[in-house]
Amino acid sequence: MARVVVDVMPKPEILDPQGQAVANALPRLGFEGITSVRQGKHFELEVDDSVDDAALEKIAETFLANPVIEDWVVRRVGA
Amino acid sequence: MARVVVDVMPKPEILDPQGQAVANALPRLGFEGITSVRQGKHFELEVDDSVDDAALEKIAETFLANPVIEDWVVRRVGA
Amino acid sequence: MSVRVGVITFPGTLDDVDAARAARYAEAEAVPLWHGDPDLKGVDAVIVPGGFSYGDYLRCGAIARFAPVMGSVIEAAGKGMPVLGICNGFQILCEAGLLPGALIRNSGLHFVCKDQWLKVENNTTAWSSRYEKGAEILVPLKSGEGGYQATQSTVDELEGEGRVVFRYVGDNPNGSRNNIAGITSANGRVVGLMPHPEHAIDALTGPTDDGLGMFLSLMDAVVNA
Amino acid sequence: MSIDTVKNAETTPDQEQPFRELGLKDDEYARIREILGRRPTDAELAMYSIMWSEHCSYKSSKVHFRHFSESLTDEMRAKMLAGIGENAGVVDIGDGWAITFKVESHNHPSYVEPYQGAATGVGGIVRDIIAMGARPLAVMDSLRFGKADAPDTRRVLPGVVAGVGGYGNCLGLPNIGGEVVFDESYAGNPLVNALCVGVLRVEDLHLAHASGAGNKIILFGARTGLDGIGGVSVLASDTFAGDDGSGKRKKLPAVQVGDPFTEKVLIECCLELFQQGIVVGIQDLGGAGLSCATSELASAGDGGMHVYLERVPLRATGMTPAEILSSESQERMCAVVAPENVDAFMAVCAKWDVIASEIGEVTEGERLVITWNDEVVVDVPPRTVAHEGPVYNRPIERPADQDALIANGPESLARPTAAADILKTIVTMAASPNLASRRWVTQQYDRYVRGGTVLAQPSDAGMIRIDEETNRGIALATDCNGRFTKLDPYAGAQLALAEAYRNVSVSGATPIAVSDCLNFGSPEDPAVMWQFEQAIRGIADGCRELGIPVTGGNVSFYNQTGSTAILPTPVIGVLGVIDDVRRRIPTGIGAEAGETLLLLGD
Ligand SMILES: Nc1ncnc2c1ncn2[C@@H]1O[C@H](COP(=O)(O)OP(=O)(O)O)[C@@H](O)[C@H]1O
Repeated sequence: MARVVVDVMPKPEILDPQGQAVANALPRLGFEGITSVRQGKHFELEVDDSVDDAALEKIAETFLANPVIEDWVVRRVGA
Repeated sequence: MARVVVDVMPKPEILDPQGQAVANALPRLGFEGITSVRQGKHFELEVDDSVDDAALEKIAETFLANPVIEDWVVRRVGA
Repeated sequence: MSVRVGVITFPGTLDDVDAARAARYAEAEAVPLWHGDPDLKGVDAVIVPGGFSYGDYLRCGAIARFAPVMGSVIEAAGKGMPVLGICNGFQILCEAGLLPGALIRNSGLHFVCKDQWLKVENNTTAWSSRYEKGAEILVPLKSGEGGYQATQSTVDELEGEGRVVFRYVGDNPNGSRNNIAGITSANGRVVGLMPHPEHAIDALTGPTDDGLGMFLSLMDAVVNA
Repeated sequence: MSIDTVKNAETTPDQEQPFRELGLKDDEYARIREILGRRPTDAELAMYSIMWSEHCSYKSSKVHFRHFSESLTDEMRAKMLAGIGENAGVVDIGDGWAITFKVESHNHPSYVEPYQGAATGVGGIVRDIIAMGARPLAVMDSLRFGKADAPDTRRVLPGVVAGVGGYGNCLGLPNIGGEVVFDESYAGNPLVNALCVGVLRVEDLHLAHASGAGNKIILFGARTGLDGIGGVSVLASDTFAGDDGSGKRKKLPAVQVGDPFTEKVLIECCLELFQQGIVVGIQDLGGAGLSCATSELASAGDGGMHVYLERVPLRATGMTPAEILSSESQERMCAVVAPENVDAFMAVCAKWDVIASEIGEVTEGERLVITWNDEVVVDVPPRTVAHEGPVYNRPIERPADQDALIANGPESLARPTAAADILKTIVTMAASPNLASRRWVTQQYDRYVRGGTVLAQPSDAGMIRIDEETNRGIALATDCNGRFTKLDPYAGAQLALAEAYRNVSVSGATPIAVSDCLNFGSPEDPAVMWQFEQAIRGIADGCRELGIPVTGGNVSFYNQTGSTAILPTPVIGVLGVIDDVRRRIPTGIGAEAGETLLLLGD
């Protein structure tokens, strides 16, 4: 068994209303010095050892992320 | 300037309908061997060097995460 | 000849009854299609209705687009069958690659339910021929992820080819690029829009009956085909 | 992990049990021992403590419900198919149609976690309606918050509204009305009351009971997890080790996360099951989870029941029987099915991808027996759990300061007389939180879905067409003014009733039934009990006067911060019928020039 993390983020040129809202709210809450916030998704998968990197990449590209608007990163993390 | 990542995940004992929906869909799409999926949020912040770890922790706890149902991890990543 | 319009139900679809009713109001026969069954039952056109297929979990439409019925819809659309995606249906058509771009969270971050004015920009599609170009129609908009987004080149292409079918009038309700409410495929047969024409077919239960024109347009498209 | 079995309980009669931590009084615990003739097992203790809580047993309010039954006339009974005591009231509205509706509170959870609290509040009331055999038609939400500019209101209000919308919109139920009220008494106790209305054919009414020995008990819907068992986790501490090995489960949040998609699929699945006529009895799993569903089904049936707890599909590992019985996991239902129909039942569940498990059967005899891998962990007379809990006649006393409160009338307030001052006052009032536009709220709710909504905001009542052939429809309104009710609970409750009645009438419908949600402070405070008793009498007398029955509702006590109770808030929902929705009367004037304005009443 392995643990895999996939982070999916809106592409830089795509509007990110959620990140924007967080960034705008922070100074109002008294938190200064945060110049930008982007919000995406974080997936944690438990996968059998039979699942190879190519399969993981495929899952991320065809399903977890929408390549039209999102970028993604797949990482295996220590067990 | 520093880059900070905050990952926010539903607590293990809390229902994660989204992760579950993803997990259920994978075999239907022909992806076998994924035994569990949890879905959370991934934030990327650009912060001034003046912002210390305590402030980041506070932002995560009071704003980015909902401590009643979520756990979170704050990490500074290489610039 | 009776025109048969298929209406797909996915787990979590909500506005299928409304889409079927709208088809009947236009005197078509509404044929229920099930997500798990690739059989299109010989229909002349397909409506992918609104709602929350699979709860909108992951991304709106991301799970539904893999349903067996969608394979058949993609194939039929390739041969020119008229397909209409409303709200979640629009999201599914984008995820399935039948229409370009994607729909993201509303810029205001809230679900918005309101009566929305739309301008008809293209009346040459299978679903908009009954309207006058430039006409303004009032139909309900109800969605949380209705912001139309695409790369600049895609938006330029859509605008250049006149493929924006409906545009929001007045304040942009959700942050859509260029106030885009609905678009069409290159051949004008596949149309997707966020607002709900099927909820504007009778002034008793909707703000107007302005939406009926879309279903009547389809009748013309099928009968004249 | 050692499990506390009945056998074990018999041999260790003196083992100490944390009944006080579970909210049971000494005499209540003594009564349980007396009923069982031994000490309860952990699982039994969990069941009794939950089912005998104020929330589930109505122990402080029950005695006052007699005002409702005593005021019933034949006219009021005529159309009532199910009343107080069922999951929701049901009334006959003609043409073979019946309507079921109910208002319920989810106040405390919405304070702890506004989004999920409100969302699961909607989810819970919708399951009550399905459990009557009905298709849910619409929802309404009646909300109360602290002052609009209070910091905590900024946390609670957006979350609650997003939760009501997030869940209801995803289920495809139009939201056809509600209220938003601000008053500082609700600052630490927001009120989130959700109403659901459903429709069924008269012959399809399903009441919750488990009858017919040999019939199977099927649990279907979501898996059972560690949700909302915060209280019961004390049981894990001294008897057996939790799964983290430390001998104690870490404190769990008493918060449930809703999964509206699962509920939507569950609704469709149930409707198909009803249509096939293969459900003998059905019960939703609400706050008290399996404890409630099994004991209520068995108690209302004609036999006993055997449940095999190890067959319950779980979401967490190492759950104990007490935890499984107490879990508040959402989106679950329990059905009673004849053995020959089990396959058909399972096929419908499979079509909708709904997990279903046969967890037991109706038995001869009168006991509810629950086993865990062949060991008996519960063996009780089900009525003692579900229907024969403690009943209290709490002390009642009119507050000493009530007269002073009434005497402090508006006479002493300055009144504007000059035109400019009157204008200014009107503008100030129109902009005040309690009168301002509710669009920020209502715009987050889908009011169109399923195409039957004839009236919704900004109407005084919501209206839904239920029959597209005949255009028959129903109308609903909810109302309450807590400030009036505080001044005079009897008259205030009647004013709420009268207002909801009027709001339904002016839409063109004829009022026929009432559901109420009685939100009050602590029943242990005699002044609160006085308010409560007065309000119930007010409603009962008012209903008799108007000739429409209370068919169901909900009581929410302990809405207070420290010793300060909220304003007494008996929210009244009135249901009306209209034979032809095309004759509805929309709210508003000025549609045509030359309209005549008439003022009726004084
Ligand atoms: N929480 C809510 N949910 C749904 N509808 C609401 C809610 N609050 C108010 N509304 C609707 O908004 C409209 C205006 O509400 P309100 O200002 O309370 O009206 P009124 O003062 O006439 O009772 C009504 O149609 C009411 O049903």
